[in-house]
Amino acid sequence: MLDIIFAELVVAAIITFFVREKLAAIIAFFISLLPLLALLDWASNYGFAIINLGIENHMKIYLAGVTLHLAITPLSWFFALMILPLFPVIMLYSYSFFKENDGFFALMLLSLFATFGILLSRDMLSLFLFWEMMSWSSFLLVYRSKDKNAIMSYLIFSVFAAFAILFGIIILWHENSSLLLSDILNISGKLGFVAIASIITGFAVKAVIMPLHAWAPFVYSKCDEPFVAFLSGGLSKLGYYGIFLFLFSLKGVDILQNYMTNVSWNYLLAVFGALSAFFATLIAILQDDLRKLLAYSSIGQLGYIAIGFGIGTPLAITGALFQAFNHAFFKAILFLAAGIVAYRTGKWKISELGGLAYKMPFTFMATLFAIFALAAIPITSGFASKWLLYEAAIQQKYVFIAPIMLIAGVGAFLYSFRILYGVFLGENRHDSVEEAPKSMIAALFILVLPLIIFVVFPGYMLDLMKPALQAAGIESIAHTKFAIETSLAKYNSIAVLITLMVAMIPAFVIYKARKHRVTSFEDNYLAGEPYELHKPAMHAANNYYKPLKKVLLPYLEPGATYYFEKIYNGIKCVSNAVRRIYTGYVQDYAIYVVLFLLFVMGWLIWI
Amino acid sequence: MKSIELLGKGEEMHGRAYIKLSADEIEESIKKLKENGFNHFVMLSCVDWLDKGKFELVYHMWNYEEKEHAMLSVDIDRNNDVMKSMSHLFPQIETYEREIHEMYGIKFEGNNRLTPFLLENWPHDPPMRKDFDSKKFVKQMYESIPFIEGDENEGI
Amino acid sequence: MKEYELFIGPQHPGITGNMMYHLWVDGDTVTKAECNVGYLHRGFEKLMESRLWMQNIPLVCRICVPEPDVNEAAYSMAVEQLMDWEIPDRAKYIRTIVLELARIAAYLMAIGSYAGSIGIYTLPQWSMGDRDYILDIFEQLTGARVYHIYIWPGGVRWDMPADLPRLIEKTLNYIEERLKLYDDVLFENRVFFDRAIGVGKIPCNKAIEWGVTGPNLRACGYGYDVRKLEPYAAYDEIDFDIVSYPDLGKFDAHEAGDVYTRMIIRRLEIEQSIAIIRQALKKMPESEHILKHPNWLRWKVPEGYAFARVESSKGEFGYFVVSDGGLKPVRVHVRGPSYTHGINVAEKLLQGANIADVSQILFSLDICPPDIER
Amino acid sequence: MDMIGIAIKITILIAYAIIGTCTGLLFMGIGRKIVARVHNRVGPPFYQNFIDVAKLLSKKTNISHGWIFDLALLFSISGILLTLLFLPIGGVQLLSTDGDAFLVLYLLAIPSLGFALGAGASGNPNAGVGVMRALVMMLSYELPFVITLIALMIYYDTTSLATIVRMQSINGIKSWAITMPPFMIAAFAADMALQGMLMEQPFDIPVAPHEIASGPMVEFGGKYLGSLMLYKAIALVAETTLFVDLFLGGGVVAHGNFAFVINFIVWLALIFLLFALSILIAASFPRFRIEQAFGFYWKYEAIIAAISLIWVYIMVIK
Amino acid sequence: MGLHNGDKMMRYEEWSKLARKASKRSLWMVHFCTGCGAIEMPPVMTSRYDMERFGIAPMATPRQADVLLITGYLTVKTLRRVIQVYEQMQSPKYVIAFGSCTINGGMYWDSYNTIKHLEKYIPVDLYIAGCMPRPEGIINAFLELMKLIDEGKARGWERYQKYYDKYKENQRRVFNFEVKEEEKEEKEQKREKNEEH
Repeated sequence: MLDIIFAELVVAAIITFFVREKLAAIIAFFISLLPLLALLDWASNYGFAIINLGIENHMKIYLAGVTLHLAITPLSWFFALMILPLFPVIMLYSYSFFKENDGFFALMLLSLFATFGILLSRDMLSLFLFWEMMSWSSFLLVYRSKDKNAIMSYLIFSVFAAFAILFGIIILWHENSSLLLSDILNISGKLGFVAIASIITGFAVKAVIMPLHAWAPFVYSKCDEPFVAFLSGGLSKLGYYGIFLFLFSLKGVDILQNYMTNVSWNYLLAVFGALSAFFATLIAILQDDLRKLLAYSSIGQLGYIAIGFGIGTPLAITGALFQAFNHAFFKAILFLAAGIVAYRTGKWKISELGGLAYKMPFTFMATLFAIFALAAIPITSGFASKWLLYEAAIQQKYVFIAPIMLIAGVGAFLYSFRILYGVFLGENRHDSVEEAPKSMIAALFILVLPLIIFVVFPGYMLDLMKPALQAAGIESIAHTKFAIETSLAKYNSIAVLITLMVAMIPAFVIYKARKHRVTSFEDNYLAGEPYELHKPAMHAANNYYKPLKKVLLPYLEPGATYYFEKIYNGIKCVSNAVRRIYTGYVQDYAIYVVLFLLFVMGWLIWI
Repeated sequence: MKSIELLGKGEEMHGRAYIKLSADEIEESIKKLKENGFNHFVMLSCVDWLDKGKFELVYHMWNYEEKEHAMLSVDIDRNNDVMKSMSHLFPQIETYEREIHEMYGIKFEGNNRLTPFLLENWPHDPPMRKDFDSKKFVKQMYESIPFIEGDENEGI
Repeated sequence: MKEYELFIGPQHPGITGNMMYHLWVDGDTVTKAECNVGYLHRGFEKLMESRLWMQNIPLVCRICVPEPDVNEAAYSMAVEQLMDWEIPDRAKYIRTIVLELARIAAYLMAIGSYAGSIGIYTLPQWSMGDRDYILDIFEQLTGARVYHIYIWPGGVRWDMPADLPRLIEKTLNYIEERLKLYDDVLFENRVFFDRAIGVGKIPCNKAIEWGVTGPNLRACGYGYDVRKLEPYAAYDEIDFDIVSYPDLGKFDAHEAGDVYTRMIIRRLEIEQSIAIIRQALKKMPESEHILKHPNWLRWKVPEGYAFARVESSKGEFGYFVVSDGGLKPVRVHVRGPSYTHGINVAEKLLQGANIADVSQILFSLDICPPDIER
Repeated sequence: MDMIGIAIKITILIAYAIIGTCTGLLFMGIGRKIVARVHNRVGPPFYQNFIDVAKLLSKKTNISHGWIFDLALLFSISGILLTLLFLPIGGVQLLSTDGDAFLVLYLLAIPSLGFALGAGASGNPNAGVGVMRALVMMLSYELPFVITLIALMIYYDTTSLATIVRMQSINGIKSWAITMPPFMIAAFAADMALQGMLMEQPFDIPVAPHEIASGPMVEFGGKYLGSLMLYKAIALVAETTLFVDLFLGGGVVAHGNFAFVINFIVWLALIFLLFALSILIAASFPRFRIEQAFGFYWKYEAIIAAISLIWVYIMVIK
Repeated sequence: MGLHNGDKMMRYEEWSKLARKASKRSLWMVHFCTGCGAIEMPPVMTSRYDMERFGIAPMATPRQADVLLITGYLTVKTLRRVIQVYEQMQSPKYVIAFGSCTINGGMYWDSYNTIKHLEKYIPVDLYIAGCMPRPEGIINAFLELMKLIDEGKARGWERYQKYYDKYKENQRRVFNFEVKEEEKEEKEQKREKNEEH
């Protein structure tokens, strides 16, 4: 069945390249539902409790003399559940987003193909092949942005990631002489350490952990919104999939720890995650470009997942996976809503927007909900994941990371209100703007659903990830349908929700007791001045957090500029070099790969 | 007195120098006084001499060191009420000229901020002119507006 | 559009009366400020042209509400110049006492409202209450709390009651005691230093050219005071030192011309005024309190131009009076200190200021809109 | 749980919500009285705030700026009541066993976010700036506060407020956290954070009337302002109770059958003392600029809190 | 009283007495110094006379306030702002006018820029005589206003709604600008909306 899906994906990708945009969107939408159906089929046939698949369950594809092993594992099942639903939603959204068919749908389907492949691959060769296919199809999508910085930075970081992963894979293959993932456990010592570390670094690029994040702000802020929604919601999760796979499912963390016992590698990852969460949040607060703000917010929120993986206790990993799931959805909503705003107004600067909430009520509502999730307000599932992570940090007495996480959580309020106020509230400057097309709204609200479901039933989410955790030998934490219990405290979502509803009653009584009159925007407090005399501009969104900027910039700027200058210069140098090396001929690339392989082999033989 | 010596004319009036100048001399004189210690510009007054048919502009300057007050007076024709702006010499002259423009209708060439200052939506004659009859205006403008006649039981 | 527009006033807690500043703000920094006045324009100058010389006394005091006596004094002095009158010595001393009391009252009000503008509401409560004791003195002396109509051309309206000096002394002692509390709450408060030092700086080399006068000028380091420059009333017989910038007594001097220095100067001048009143009470001679007046209804003032200036709590108050020898003045032009402070100076100081500081800059300049627009 | 149990619990919850509201309004009135005495004046009657709220809620005209503006009213009251009910009050565990300190922290954000939305929806720049200041204040005071919170959490090895209160009440006053030297420091930092939470001087920056004409509440009138006052009243109780729960053992001094009466009175006295302290500080300080407040919290207060955290960490590790 | 005035009066009667009691003991005034009478407001508000005893407090914006104090003469320019503020206030709202200048122009009877009779432009609930009124007078006025509210006699805001056209016409005349026909209709509609609530 899987091979049929693969085949259909490829065929559809080719077809969609040639048809009109609406038709392409429809085809793409239905085709992108296929992998989801396959997942459901799998779930109904085998259930979720499969812990470790034997090799006999693998689907084998023989390709030019090598065998590719594919199979759905509980881990890939969970991640597929997180990433794959984004595709049909994005196709639905793109139905009215694109004015002409210039290959977006075909490339998205290729990405879907690659994503599916990555999740299914059970050996390192297929993992690498699909990973590269993903990188290149997404690179072509980035290439559509025609922004030099975005293209070059994405290319360079992708290539770096690819070589890092390849490097690790070659070492593993050299040591084990097996490409099967399940054989990695046999390796140890220095080489194992180098291999695992290098693979993790490679995945960390896509997972945008702080020092390797430099590509993300460029790419996120310049590409088409539907693609960025996938990039931030889906692709980054694939990075974390890789990290989880190698660290926990394949026990890479033991390999790391056994080699260097005096350094806590976990803690290092957590620190990197905390730094991304903290600094990216602070930088996001100061952004004016909506997309850049969301990009840094993504980096910050993804940092929490890294923290969770870094802390490494069952509680933390559960929280991290939960956070990954939430993030996939709410960040996709936010990017898609940003796309709607730009689609209707053609503007990206928060300071130039304003007052769209009454014009686009549904977009606003979806955004508001996503922001609740992002800010971890306890009426969305965003809270449960953050809560688990905080609990985990306290449980492990991580006194450095816990405050940073919490304060980054508060920082999230700041930038989310920036979006709300700057874009949706305040003075309306766009009289002719209408609500977004129905397909776009539908796309947003489909994504809202899981956030609602899992706030009422956070236990279901833990059930969903239980097989994946069990497969990695991580015990699941105690929970019921509504409540999660840790050794430190208990979180009962239904108590919160019901009390909120009850508490709404007095509020509602007060609200209804007296009639109110809705007045126009012009009838506003202007210190007594009549509006029509001055017709003042009243949107305070430009430089909104200027006081904070004044305080923070002296501290943030040196580090950031230094780092980014290095990156810029690096990009410039490398891009010149790359232009010479990446000539555009496939043969050349093949030669490079062969040369690289030879180099690594030589190095391995030499040591 | 120093200012009289500097400008070579003028008389003393109640302890202050009163110097009559022509419209062309005024800029040079203010500059000269400013360079010689009269660095505090007190105010710019305008007097409407209706019977003589002229406006008199009085530039008051003060010297902190010599403790001397100089009044530089310029007459301009009431029918041709145009004057060169001095606002580049002292910043506050701009405001005085705005007020005089509004109250007497004198136009100051070179002052580009002659926007409404104290009055808003004023379509009538400049009010400080002697021929503007305030009492008549009040009668026409305010007294003609009727009281609101309503049921005495409501309000008050 | 990068900036948004804010209106400070006319209906705003952070404005010093009925006027308006139209601010263009980027983030929290004012990029442009425009003063908009005229909300209190009653056309005094026009009214005075149609009233008798004596009838104008009740009018002029309405020009500066917090400190009305300076107007009466300046107008009377201008008329006295035209008439070539020398007023009796006792009247001079009474005028000194009245003007200084009014100055204390105005300073208490200024300090109180400034304190309110940076959010300490205890001090306004105290200082306004204490100011009321000075108004009580006025009530005993003149019969009115605010508009006294006491200083007339030729002297003062009636003599000081015999028991008033005791009450004045008592009130002054009380206020001196209270000043220590004010120091604790505001002038020696760390947060006040944080807020006020270096904020709203008038560039010292420009101060005179911009027409800054009074305490604001003294805060820039120029020890100029009309009481010394052109002594009026009894100030030439009274011994006092001008408080100016680097020498701030028990307070530390920080930056010239900023909000902090301006407020400290005001605070110190209260003590100075108290000392002046005490001296004046001690030195007060016995004599007539007013010259003999001609019949008010047929009182013609000789032709001429007169200018009288007094030092008010806000700065230099000047009256330019032109007479053609008639029953009514041809022109009375009032130079209010706020005319320059409120418009040119404030517009320049507000540019680049933080919106949190707008109000305190305005209050520290002690702008009083009625003397701008009259 | 049987139906009767649920009914009893709901009754208690409603009772506590009403008590919380009334206590808050009463304290605000008494606070006004105290401040008035500092000001040398008589001050309003202690029940003045009840009258004010009644008047605001009975206004005939209520001006709204659309449905987002109305969210302010709905979210503020419901959110703050929710927070109150998740706090142990005088040792009585209402719903606090179903949540913990992190939940309370985030629940406290619901009404603030609601008000921020309402204020933003009015479109007034003063409101926009006011909300900006409120959010920056939040970022400022939360840092020392969460650090002290974490110090408590790792010391008691729990995040549950209920457990923290229980462990502090084992020996009455002697086991209150504030009796321990590291937590004395922490309590100081947390009290300063509380000053920011209560928005009293020197941290009343978000509602500074002289600067931004009372900031977020610029367009609030009638029932909207009334709900804001109710919110403030309950928030006062909730925030001081949070402090009491964390450092003063939730006011629990007695155990036994009718101990809850004593505990309740002690709790009431303690939150009143905290509130009185905060308004007395407010009466004697001007307000900071927002960046100064940020610097104050992130430099001095955060360091003080961090010292206590490190101290506690060393204690726990040993 | 007022049965013939229809629905509104009836509704007013239904208004609970408690609400009136509450609104009388909690009068919040707009912070607006329209004229020189404002100089006596600080003493009234502060420690000597302490207005807060009666629940009177200054408020920053008209939305929050119940009482508008016209502290003295009004220039035409200020009148426009006063009307803006008055219309932004939420009813029930009350107007107290200070000093003789609001009654008949006072000493500015011949000034070209001050309006002479305030009640031609907005309804006034209470006048305080004098120039300027003493703090005791101001406090007394507030107490009088409380009495009026209690008796249900302070109903200037209803008067304003009822004679909206006439007030608007007077205001228009004093502001010196002609209102076009369409705008008039627009205002008509706005007023109707106003009255619905």
